[in-house]
Amino acid sequence: MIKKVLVANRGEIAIRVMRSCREMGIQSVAVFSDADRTSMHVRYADRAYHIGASPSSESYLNIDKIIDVAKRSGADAIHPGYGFLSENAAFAERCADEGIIFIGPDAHSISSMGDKIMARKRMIEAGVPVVPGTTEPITDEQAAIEIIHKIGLPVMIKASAGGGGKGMRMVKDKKAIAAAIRGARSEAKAAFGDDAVYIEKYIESPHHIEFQILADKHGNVIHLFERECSVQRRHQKVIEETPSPLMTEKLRNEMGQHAVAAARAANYHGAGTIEFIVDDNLNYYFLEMNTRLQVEHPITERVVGVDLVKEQIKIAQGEVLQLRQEDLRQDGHAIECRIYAEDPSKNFMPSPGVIKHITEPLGLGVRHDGYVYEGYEIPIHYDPLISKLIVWSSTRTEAIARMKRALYAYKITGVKTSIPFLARIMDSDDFRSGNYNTHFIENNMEFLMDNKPCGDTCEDIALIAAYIHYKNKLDAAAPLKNGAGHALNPWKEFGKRKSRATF
Amino acid sequence: MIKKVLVANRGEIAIRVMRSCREMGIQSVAVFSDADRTSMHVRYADRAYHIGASPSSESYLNIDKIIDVAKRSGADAIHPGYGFLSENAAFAERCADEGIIFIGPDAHSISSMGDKIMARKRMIEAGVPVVPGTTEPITDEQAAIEIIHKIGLPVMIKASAGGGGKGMRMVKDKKAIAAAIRGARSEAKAAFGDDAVYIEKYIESPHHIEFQILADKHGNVIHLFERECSVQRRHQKVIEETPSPLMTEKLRNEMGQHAVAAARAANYHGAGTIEFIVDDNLNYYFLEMNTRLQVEHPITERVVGVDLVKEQIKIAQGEVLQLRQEDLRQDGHAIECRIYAEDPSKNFMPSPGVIKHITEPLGLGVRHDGYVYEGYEIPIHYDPLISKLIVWSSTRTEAIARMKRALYAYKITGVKTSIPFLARIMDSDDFRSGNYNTHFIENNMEFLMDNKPCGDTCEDIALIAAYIHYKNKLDAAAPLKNGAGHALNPWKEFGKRKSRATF
Amino acid sequence: MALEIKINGRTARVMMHKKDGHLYEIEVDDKMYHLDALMVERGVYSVLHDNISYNVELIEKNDHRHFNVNTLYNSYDVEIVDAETKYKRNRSKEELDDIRKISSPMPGKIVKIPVKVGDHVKAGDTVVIVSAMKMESEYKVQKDRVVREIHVKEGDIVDGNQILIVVE
Amino acid sequence: MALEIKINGRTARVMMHKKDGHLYEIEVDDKMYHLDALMVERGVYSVLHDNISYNVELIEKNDHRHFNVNTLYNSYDVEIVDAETKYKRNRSKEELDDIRKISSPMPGKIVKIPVKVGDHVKAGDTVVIVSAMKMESEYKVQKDRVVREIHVKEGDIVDGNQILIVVE
Repeated sequence: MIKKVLVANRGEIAIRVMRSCREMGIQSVAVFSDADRTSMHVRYADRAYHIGASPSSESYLNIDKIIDVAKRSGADAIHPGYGFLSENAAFAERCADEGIIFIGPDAHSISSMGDKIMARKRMIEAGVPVVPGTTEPITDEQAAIEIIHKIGLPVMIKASAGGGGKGMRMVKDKKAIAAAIRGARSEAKAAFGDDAVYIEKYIESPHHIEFQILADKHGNVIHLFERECSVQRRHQKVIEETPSPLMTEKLRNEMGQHAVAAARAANYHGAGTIEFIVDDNLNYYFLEMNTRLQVEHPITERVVGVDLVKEQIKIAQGEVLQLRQEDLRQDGHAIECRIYAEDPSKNFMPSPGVIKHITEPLGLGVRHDGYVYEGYEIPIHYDPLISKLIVWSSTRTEAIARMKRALYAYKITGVKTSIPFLARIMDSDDFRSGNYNTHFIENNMEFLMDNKPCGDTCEDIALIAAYIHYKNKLDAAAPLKNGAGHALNPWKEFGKRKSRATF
Repeated sequence: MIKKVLVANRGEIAIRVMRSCREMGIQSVAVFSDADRTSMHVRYADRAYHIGASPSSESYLNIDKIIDVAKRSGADAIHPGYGFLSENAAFAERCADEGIIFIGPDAHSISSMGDKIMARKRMIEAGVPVVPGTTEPITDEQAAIEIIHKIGLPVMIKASAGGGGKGMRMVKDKKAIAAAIRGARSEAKAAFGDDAVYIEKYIESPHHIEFQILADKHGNVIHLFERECSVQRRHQKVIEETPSPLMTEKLRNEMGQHAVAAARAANYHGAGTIEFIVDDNLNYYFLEMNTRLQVEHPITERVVGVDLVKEQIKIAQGEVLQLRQEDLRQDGHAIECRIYAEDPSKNFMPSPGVIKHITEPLGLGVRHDGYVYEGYEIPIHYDPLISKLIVWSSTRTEAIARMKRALYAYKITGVKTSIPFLARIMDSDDFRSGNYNTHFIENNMEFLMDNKPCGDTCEDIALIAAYIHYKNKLDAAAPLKNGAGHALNPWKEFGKRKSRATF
Repeated sequence: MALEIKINGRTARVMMHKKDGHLYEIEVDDKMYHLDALMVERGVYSVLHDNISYNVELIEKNDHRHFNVNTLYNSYDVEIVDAETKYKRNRSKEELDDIRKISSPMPGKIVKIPVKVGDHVKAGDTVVIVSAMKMESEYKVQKDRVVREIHVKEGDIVDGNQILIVVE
Repeated sequence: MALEIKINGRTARVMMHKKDGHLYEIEVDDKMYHLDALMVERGVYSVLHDNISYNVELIEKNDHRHFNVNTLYNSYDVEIVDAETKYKRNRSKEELDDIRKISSPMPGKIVKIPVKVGDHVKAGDTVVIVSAMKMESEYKVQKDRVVREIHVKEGDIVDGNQILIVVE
């Protein structure tokens, strides 16, 4: 039985893991960088160890330092959270070598699913649908044309050595095929010195839908249904919900079975996620597997009624999965909004800084997973995620109304946040109807960026508040006056007393 | 359809009602007393009206003033919350007369269930079990003895005109009957000038279990299962949970059916609660009906998956109940802790005052319904309830662990709270085993009041923190120094600038 | 600077030997602590000692020398004994001899004052009733006394620890 | 006291006529408001006007004259124009003519400075790259310029609005 867990992470996920540890009677050990001495995970943990400078490479990504703390603190297991070392096979292997339980899959599963070409081959072998296309590099133009005819238009031609959009061509029109191949190859040659390309079917209005799976070390694998993650900005998820509005019962069963098959093919244990893209005709294709806990895991927890971190820990210590596929069901509807420190009005520029004031949403159906507090300075070094707001209701319509209500009550000042942008999403027709795909944000940008007008009176009220605040401060700061600023200024009062005291 | 609701209440319940209004697109109107200008319900509402001085009798209990605000604000309905006017038949009647929808039962239901003797008679007629005993005053000693023989010992002999424990005798022993009757009668005579007594069976280790019911105006009545409310201090509920650890499926069905019968007998519509006392042999007896929303309604909401305030509003506007008894089920386990501003170490003395600092518990399975914020002064005039912490889990054991975790994270300073006392209850064997009745707190008082020792080191850490704080303040207050106290003292900085400015 | 600090019936001698940013060496009654302590929120300190993470909240009471200090499970009243405190303590011993000041530990409203100045009251007699949050508290004298001063009247709202009545 | 206050491109004249506790009569551009306003939390005002409840949050920016003001759906930059502001504005017009100060609106870390003092740079050239929260921002000149001053070096952590580079 695990007695002490080192959480090799920071921010909301570190605290979320520690909460489950606490409920299980397991001690938690925090690690922290220079920038994170005041971070909540250090305060929430039972023990805390400094591991280095602020850049992740010198702290949260430093395997030696983390292993060293695990040994010094007597931790018998490490939970990696998400990001940082969570999908690092070398770290998982090192843990195994050192006799520390890595709360996640083994190194081999991580590395085989981390290599996208290898993962794709495994999925094909396991009978899991992948995006149709070539798996080997193509250098012969005629062969390429034949393959495209087989796959069907539109397709993406991608440089085999590629990346960053170079040597990439989307082809919609039959007549454009030859020119596109030539163009892609010459661009690839120029960019990477290699003109090999490969071809994949282009999915036009893709939905991003993923399945949560749990697998124990005894061969039991289950899925915990889907999460709809199509609300994305620059491939970054913004809002997730479950069930997916696109889903049918038949599709859910099929995809769920393929998700389980995918996990089995990876020889997987722990919690993991199979990501699919789904087209408008409900064809679905394996995209990749995330071999860790996802940011958006709480919506599954709420609708299925499980604590995924506890399941991870129980699996890691060798327990047999108690949940059985046939007993699981989805109850109601859950939505998660990711609250980022960013300024939507300035092209989502990151907004680190000091939290001046925070009012958290409360009440029925609201879960809030965060880590910041008043006076806390969000550092510049890490992810801008401040918190996750999760709501549940028996229906999707009510869940949206509840999310609006929660966003309305959620106030953070000192840094800019995505809260107003998220509230606009809740008001948009496409989101409300459930009829959206990964192009949702770009298609609705004008609506989403359009702030509600406040009105003349409202603007005047803002002016008046500024006037009163400015004036009251002048009065409070004026010499020989007292009382007005009293409640806000304990120091002043203290200074006065001190002058009377004798030390 | 209701468009605007006046909430004739304050504190957490006013905000809880307004949240549901907001989700339904209904405007909310707050009323407030002198003491409540800064109260959160005023800030959360769309509109707010001052209605009088701080004592409830001059504000929240003043029917004329509330009706006047309803008319001036154009509210078409009034939600009374709990307490204050919520079980005031005259208020419900006045609303009806003024053409304002009272979100609750009609005046006749309120008054007939408010009169305990009348309610008891109705229940007997409806076949709902009541505590065995006499319903008419007894003046004949021999008749009393016969009745006691019929009921069986132990019994309570109570003064018919009574109250306050005067003229009351508990009888356990056959031989003591005659003396007890004589004693009770003479004491009753002395206290009330009337020696009539009545007799009720004494339930020795009573459990307090209540059933939530919903009834629409079209004759549909359902129950939403039970709440176990036996953790009480001086007849004040402290912790509630559902399902009850005492309950069997058979008992639940029977009691549920009787709860529905009770509501029908009262010709009831709206949300209501049938309170029962249950003995160790699972005999149950009607105690009273609460014709309003209960403080502890959230545990039912969580386990059954409904929003009871929305159901109240829908019933009030004449909608047909959409929930059907056969579709309802209890999912998992929920516990509520009431957080009071009181000092357990000083005999639970009320502790009004200014909230200096608050950290609310977050994360999986935690609901928090509160109303205070940092800098808010809890007034002396009203109920000491600060907030309600509600947790859910799939099992009772995990729910207790989760409540402990949430209480651990919940920090309120500036006033004393019941949080440490509640945490001790979560640690007590009787509570953990589920084997408790209404004597739980008195039976466990020693354990519950015994604080965990902090240890020498922990005490030294407290000393050191005080030392550092004191010393840093001295340094900050010293003239010509700057920086140390900077972040805490925006005014000082401002004062410096001002001396350079020219106005 | 060494200070006497009272906690839980004990008076400890606390002295700082070294401070480097938020790293401290502090001696408490001959035991040396090396720790990392800083104020993270107003009045809330995060303290790391032997890698154990403590959160300590300090609530200032009536003056800057009296705190309510909260650790995870415990709540302490802490008093810094400085020169002024010692001076006051000596003085107050002289002045307050045989005078009883009756105050309410909580804020509230004066419901009833059944006595007037000059009244002779008996041990156990109620001299004032204060109400707060729907609960009434009666304040009684413990010995036979004479009412010397009454500082409030019925209906008044009073602060916690405000002197209501003085008996002798 | 009447003040000029700038909001959303508009300059309004605001004057208080009467104050009675937290009840105010305040005129904004000839429109009179009777309202109830008080600070309930640090920088947060509860305002009741015509019985409508507003929560207004004020965040002080670099000095006490500049605020970020948040109402329910809107966020405004508000500037109090007082005598000092007017004086400074006149002066800065003289001094700052034809000088371009490049600053980052957000805190971050200097990743790269591809120029040195004296360099002639062309319109669109990047002069500094700042990274924050895993995202890099490039700051470019809009016209052909000469680099006059470089106030930071690679690896430095900078505040928001700190001047990094001056070009002419």
